[in-house]
Amino acid sequence: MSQSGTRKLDWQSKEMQARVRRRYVRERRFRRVGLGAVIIAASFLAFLLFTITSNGIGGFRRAELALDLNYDPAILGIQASDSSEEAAATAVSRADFRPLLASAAQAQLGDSSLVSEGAWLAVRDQVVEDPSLIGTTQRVWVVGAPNMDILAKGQVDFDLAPDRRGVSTATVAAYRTLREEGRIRLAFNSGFLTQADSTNSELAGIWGALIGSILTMAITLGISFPLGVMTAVYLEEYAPKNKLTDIIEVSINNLAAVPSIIFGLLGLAVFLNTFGMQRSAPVVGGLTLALMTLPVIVISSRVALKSVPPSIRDAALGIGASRLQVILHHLIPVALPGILTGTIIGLSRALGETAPLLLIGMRAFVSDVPEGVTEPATVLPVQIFLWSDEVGRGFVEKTSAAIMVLLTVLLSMNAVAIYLRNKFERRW
Amino acid sequence: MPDATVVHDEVVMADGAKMTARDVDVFYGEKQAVDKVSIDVDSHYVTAFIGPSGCGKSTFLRCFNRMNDTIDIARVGGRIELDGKDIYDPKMDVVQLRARVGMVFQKPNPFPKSIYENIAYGPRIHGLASAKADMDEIVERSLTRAGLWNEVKDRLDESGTAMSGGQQQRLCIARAIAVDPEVILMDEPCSALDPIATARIEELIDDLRGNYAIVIVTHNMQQAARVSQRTAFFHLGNLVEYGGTEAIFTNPRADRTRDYITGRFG
Amino acid sequence: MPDATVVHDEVVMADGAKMTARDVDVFYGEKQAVDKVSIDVDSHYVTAFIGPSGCGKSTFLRCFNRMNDTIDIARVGGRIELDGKDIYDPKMDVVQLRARVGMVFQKPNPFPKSIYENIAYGPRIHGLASAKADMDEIVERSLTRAGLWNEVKDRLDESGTAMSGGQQQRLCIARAIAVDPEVILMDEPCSALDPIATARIEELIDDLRGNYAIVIVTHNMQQAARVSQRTAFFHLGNLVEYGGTEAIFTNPRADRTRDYITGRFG
Amino acid sequence: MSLGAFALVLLALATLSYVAARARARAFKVDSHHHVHSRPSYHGLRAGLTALVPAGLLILAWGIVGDGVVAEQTLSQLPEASRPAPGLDKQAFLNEVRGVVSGELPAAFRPAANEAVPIYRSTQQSWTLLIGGLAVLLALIGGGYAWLRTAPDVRARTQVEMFATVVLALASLIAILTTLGIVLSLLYESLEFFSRVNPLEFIFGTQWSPQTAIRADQVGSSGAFGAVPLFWGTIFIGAIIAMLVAIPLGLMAAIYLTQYARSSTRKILKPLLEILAGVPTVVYGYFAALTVAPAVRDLAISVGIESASSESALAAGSVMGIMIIPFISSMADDALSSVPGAMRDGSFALGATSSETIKRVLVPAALPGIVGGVLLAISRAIGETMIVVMAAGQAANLTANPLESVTTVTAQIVQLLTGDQEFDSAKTLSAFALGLVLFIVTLMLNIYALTVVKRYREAYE
Amino acid sequence: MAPPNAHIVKSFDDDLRALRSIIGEMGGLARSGLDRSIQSLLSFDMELAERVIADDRRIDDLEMEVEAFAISIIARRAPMAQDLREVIAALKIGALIERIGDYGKNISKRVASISDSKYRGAGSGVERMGQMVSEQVDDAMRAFLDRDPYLARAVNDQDEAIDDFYESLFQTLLGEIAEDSELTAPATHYIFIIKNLERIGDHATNIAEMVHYSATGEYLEARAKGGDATGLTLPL
Amino acid sequence: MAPPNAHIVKSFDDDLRALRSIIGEMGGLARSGLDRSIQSLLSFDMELAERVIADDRRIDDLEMEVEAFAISIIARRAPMAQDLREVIAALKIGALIERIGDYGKNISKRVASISDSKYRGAGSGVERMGQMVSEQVDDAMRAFLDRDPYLARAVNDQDEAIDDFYESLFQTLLGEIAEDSELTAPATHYIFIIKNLERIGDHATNIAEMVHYSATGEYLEARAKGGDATGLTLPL
Ligand SMILES: Nc1ncnc2c1ncn2[C@@H]1O[C@H](COP(=O)(O)OP(=O)(O)OP(=O)(O)O)[C@@H](O)[C@H]1O
Ligand SMILES: Nc1ncnc2c1ncn2[C@@H]1O[C@H](COP(=O)(O)OP(=O)(O)OP(=O)(O)O)[C@@H](O)[C@H]1O
Ligand SMILES: [Mg+2]
Ligand SMILES: [Mg+2]
Ligand SMILES: O=P([O-])([O-])[O-]
Repeated sequence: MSQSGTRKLDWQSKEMQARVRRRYVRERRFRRVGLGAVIIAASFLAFLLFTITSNGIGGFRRAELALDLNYDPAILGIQASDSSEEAAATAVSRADFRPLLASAAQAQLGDSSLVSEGAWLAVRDQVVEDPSLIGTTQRVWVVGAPNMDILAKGQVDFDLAPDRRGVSTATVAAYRTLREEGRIRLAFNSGFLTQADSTNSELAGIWGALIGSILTMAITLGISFPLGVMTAVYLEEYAPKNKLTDIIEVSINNLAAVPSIIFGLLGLAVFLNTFGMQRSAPVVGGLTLALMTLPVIVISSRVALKSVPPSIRDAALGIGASRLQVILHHLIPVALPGILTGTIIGLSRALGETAPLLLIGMRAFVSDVPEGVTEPATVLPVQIFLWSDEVGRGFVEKTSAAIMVLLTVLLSMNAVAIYLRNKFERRW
Repeated sequence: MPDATVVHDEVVMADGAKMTARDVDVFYGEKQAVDKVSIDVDSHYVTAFIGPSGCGKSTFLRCFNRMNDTIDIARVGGRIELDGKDIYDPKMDVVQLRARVGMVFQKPNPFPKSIYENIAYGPRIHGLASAKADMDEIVERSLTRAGLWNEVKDRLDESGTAMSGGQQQRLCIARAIAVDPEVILMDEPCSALDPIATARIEELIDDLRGNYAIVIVTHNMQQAARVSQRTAFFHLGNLVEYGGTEAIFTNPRADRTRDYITGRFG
Repeated sequence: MPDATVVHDEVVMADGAKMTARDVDVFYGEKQAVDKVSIDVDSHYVTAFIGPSGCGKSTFLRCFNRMNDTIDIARVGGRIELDGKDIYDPKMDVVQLRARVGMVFQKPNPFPKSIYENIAYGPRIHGLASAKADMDEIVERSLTRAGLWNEVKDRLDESGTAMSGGQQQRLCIARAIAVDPEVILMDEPCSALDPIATARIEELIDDLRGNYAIVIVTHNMQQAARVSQRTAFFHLGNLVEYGGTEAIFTNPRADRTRDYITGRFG
Repeated sequence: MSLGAFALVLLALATLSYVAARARARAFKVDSHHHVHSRPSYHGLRAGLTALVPAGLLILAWGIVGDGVVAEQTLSQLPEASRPAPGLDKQAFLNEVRGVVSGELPAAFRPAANEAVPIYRSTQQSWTLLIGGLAVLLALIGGGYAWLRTAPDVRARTQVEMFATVVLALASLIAILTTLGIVLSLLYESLEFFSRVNPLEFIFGTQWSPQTAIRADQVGSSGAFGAVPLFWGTIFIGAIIAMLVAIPLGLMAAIYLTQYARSSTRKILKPLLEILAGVPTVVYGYFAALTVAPAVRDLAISVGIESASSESALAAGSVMGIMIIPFISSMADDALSSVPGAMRDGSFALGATSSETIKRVLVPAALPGIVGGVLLAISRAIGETMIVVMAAGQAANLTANPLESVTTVTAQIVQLLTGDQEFDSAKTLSAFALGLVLFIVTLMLNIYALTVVKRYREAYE
Repeated sequence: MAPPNAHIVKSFDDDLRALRSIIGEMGGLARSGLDRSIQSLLSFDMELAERVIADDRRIDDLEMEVEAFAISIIARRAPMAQDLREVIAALKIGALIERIGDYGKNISKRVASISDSKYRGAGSGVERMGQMVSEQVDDAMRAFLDRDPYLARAVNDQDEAIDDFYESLFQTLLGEIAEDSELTAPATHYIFIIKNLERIGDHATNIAEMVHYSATGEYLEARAKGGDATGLTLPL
Repeated sequence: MAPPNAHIVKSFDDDLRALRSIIGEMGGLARSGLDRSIQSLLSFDMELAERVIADDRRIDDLEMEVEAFAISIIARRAPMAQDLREVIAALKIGALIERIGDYGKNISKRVASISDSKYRGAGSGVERMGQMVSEQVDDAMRAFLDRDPYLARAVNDQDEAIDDFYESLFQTLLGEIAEDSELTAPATHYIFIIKNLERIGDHATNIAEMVHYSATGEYLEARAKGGDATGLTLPL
């Protein structure tokens, strides 16, 4: 109808119809490919979580054996003279419970190796709690040895030839008897959540690593948050455009993308070698991770500050607010959710970080729960790394269980971040 | 055919004006956005700045309360006085200046706080009210003056951002009024509003004129014609003509002005 | 004092209109944005939709090329026909519909490609040009028609985003023209432009009228008055009055229309 | 009195100055708010800061150097014989002394240390009193001066703001310090390394067996420190295999989520991807080593490739790729969503289908952002450590066979620095040289990628 | 609160009100000018006639004012619909009233010439016609001030009566001249005077027409433009 | 490209041009009506007179059109400055030309009455005056079409000559009536005719005034409103 000299578009023509149909086919294909990508990513996640969980769920339970223990002061080497309470306590804590258990196990189970090598520790703690037990005989559930654990959890493949099962036929027989007698049970592995590392898989716990992580994160947060926010505020609100601020800007952006292991090298060279700080200490780990987290916080804070519409700034300046007032009264409050979100994300990344900490020695075997930021400690991811290297069969499920704990913490942090972001997301 | 000289109506360049600008230049880096502009702004008058996009209206307006300070690359030359005092004197305190020369922006920009807090913020930072009762009074007075009190008096603690565009803009005007300014600058205050809201704001400006010197930048010539008593026409950073609004719109003297207001620009 | 019934000028509801809307409702979720609107749109006429903010002008406009489909919660009821065919028929192909019913948006939105590619994009996806020469011709013709050819012919491979706002908007119009539409919808096409650029677009619309049915939404009553031959006034989702532009602006029949265009809305 | 107590006193003094100066400022005769420069609280803040800052700095400085000074003085007061030898011995000695002084240890093991305890204690006490007193004096002078100088024409607000600016500017210097720290420490150790090993050897050599260097006679011997296999391994895993997995999946996922998914679907799927990003690398590493690598090997063997190792580039690379998906998809998501929605509408309004719009308008428009994102992802992948440490192996093979074990720069750094270290050995130092290379490469990638992304963002602002 | 039909921008209402009030004042002046001119004619009151002539200046000034004001309103307010019609009507009504004022002045100017002569005959007819016309003008102005289209239509309808009256007076006067050539000059003046009155009636009708248009947007059916009587029915 | 002084929106120029051309047409019609009415009077051509009367309807219609069009332009274009002045001027000039047309018609209407009588005396004076006035109208229209303020001023200045001419003709006619009472009726018609011509001259002057205002934005110094000659200088 319109353009002289050109054909009028005929949408009904065969060609055009076919063309439109082809375009729709391509459309659907493209869409399916997209969906496929998301599904692949999601199913990988599901697979990962499933594997970890199915491997790790057992780590939260352990086999326990019932023993009738006679707390004979003689075997324990406690003299009657230690009658005063204080003296008794000292005596108990010095007493050697190992023979007590060993003999009881030998007598009642026929094999002292069925009981964990460290089972006596719990018994001792019990007695320390309640010295009146001394001299009495009690039935006590003690931690079983690793082979009891795998038998109780049904992890032994009886289809295999006996010599390839990893447990001797004798042990299996002993286990069966115990089970018939009701002297064996699978119980919640409280030690896993309350104890530190151990060379015995059945006794190893993550509490020490968790505390290490918490201490490290406290240092990280304490340093990177204020510095990060202040830097962001300076760069967004004050920094004049000059070489120095350009350098700051470039440094920050790059630091955010520098591999974490480089920070490990920095920590090693500066904090340990130059400042001579304590190896393996949360304070060093915290400082190292703080430097690593700082740019993340700076960047997300800057984004949050930037996303405060300039009109708010203008509005405040326009009625005579000073710069600092604009920042404190308007920008920070509005940007805070964004800043917090960024901080949590930075922190959760730090919490999952392993490599730099390996370099500053936080891979040391620490069987005590750390009590200060200068004491040797390890952190959860490093603990996971260490356990993953252990050959002991029980450590596989411990590793996965530790991962479950770590993921739970991380996921809840992320959930908080997402919640914050959604709740305060502002549409201007 | 650009005219060589500025057409200045003497009437509107009287002595003792509230604010005077003399030979004001503004550069953004190397680029000159405002070129030797002189103008007087008087109390009880609405002065409108009109001109095509990019002619420097906003830039020039923002010189009057030194909002250009916030732009790194902006440099202002010439002399602007408020009550005879040079506002670009290093001894002049910007914070005070901005309290005395209020500003209303193109897009309504209430703080994301309650209506009450929006108004109370300025008086609070300037310490204008010592007691809650004083503050209440300031808030009520400012809102009343901005013609908003009846609409919002029952929901003072609702958020200022939850109002309609026109109400938000009136809130912003109320906020500017609350610190008791002497001059109010408005940069296209109605360009984001529909005709009804625009009419309300125009009505308000007309009302306020009694107490303040008002300067308004607008793209909308009809609006300048409706709302102002004096109009300045800018083109390419120059002030082309400045005079009584009626004269400008019925019988402009400069060719460029005529061409612009009659829609004849090449 | 809302009037009970729509005032419809019969002249503008003739048979054989290019597009007809009958009893169109639009809901956003639970909220009704357009309520039983019937209107005819004819070739060779510019039809303007006016009304206060939020009255549903844009929503209704976007029904004509089913752009509302892209909003999840939007539901359209009633019947809209293009050349007598229901465009909401499941058999109607949106791709084709949108090629026949072009649209120009409030903010100029050229693609971040060269000027040439901006124009060529539509014809290319629809396979309108088989050879480069054909395409060149389409590009030249569209730009010429949009009054842009002389300004840009020497820089067709510069980016479309590097032009002034008014040029960008004309580029967008040229882009819409390039796929040879029959109807062109424009949603406040000048609201981001200054008076000069606005005048240029208005001039262009007037030019284009000869070949297309044009529907324009505008906030600016003067613009509707200047540019259109027919005007529809919407209020609160209702069509209040639809008739010849001159009649609407000199002698509207409905009280609400009169109150709106004379600035009397309470 | 301890230093902490003095700090409390300082705080109290600062508060007092604040209150006093504010009260004084309140009493100014004010005729109109336009004529006072600063509000009373600013005068208060100014006084408080004047009281607090110099004194606080003094205490802080003492906190840093104090222990050293006290220790030196203590040692110098000890008889010659009881002084520990310099070095580690001295450190241990002082640790014991401090342990006893702080009450952590009941008693020191060395008699000399026990001897030093009272000296240490008294030295510390007198220093603390001196410094603390000085600080309090400073605070008094500062606060008092500020209070006296509180006058209507004092620009207290300007001064407080100035102070805040300086503090903020100082904070922002930390970033530069960190970068400098990294560069200097890496350079320092690397130079040390290159003084022993020819840099050309390091960069172009194809043999990597640092273990052999432990034997003194082989230090720097040719072939031991040729890092090419590491560089190759890094690129092979990080820039090739991982990207082959991550780019298509990440990009398509982003496209699907931003352009196709309904908002309800998106609400579920997007956090899922974010979870993927939140999983620590050690978990991926564990997963790769425990599950993926054996599966890859079994698969390879089942199709007849007997040589397949249980640590393979493929396993590490593909898991790394999965790990990078959310990174790429979120960069692509950002890039796509910063293309104004108007572009999309513009294309739809011309009758384009979604995929046409995406392929011809959105992706090209977002391309710089996407490319920048991919470069950042590569940078991230080649700096990734734990997955390769756990799943790629330690064998420095120069091979293009994805089923073989290869090693990477980062894996070697960890390997080299987590054994028993002698800090002077070329083996240990080589880790820093590797770190330096890694740093430089990622730095360049980042700078380039970030400029691309930045320029892109600005295009739409 | 503002009256229901007020503009949001009150000063627009003020403008329109001011415009109307100028017109109102003009109308008042013109009518009083007319009345006084007739009075001066009847009583040969030269002083009064002089005053009427002097006062007409004021009407002229007001008309200039109306014109300038209307232009200013159009420029500043871009009025639409009813408002626009009102401004345009004001502009035209202003010109019409100015003409009415002129005719009044013209009558007054003739008083001197007539009073010098001996002729006194036409008095009662002119008085009667003056009354009719004055009422016509009054009605037209009332219609304007009340925006009353019905009254406007009534004014329009009355015009015929005035024309008829003019016709008969005209004949009488012609007859008198024919009888007594002495009377030529004064009777000619009287002829002009009644012609003026007839024209005033026409202008009042025109005002009514504009009022009707302004109020309703529609013109009165037959706009009898320039339908001035010529006295053609006179028998020659 | 568009002419240098064109509007960006060309249809605005089209509107203004259309408005001017209607006015131009009206002016042409009015002038030709005037010329033909004088001609019909001189040659007692009744047919021509009838045609003039009939053709005036067209002028009336055009005036309505001008008014409606001007209002439409104001409503649609919100003209400013020069454009606004031009529209307003057109509105007023339209009304003035309509009056000129009416006067022409009125002259034609009187032809029949005069031709019936024996009186033929006033012919040459009326012809001369008609010529003067016609030129005046022509100049005014040219000034309008060329937007020529100088010509407009010249038109204004010429008006006095017409008034003087009217004065002398008026005296002559009065004298003739006094001499011969038979001539009362036709001479009275002639008096009206020259009065009409004088009024046409006035209106042409008013047109020139509006032209000057439209072109320059300023009024001519002494706007001699309603300065119609009364013939007062006649000796009684
Ligand atoms: N922050 C800035 N940096 C650099 N140049 C600027 C800046 N702000 C404005 N300019 C330039 O200065 C000139 C004047 O701009 P200004 O905003 O004052 O114009 P305006 O008349 O207000 O235009 P508009 O009507 O579009 O608001 C323009 O050329 C603009 O590009
Ligand atoms: N995407 C959406 N989702 C929900 N509600 C919407 C959406 N878009 C518009 N609305 C609502 O529908 C109503 C009509 O909106 P619409 O945008 O059509 O109005 P409009 O007349 O074009 O207004 P304006 O002049 O401000 O553009 C409004 O109340 C608006 O809030
Ligand atoms: Mg601006
Ligand atoms: Mg809209
Ligand atoms: O008022 P008129 O002289 O034109 O009749």
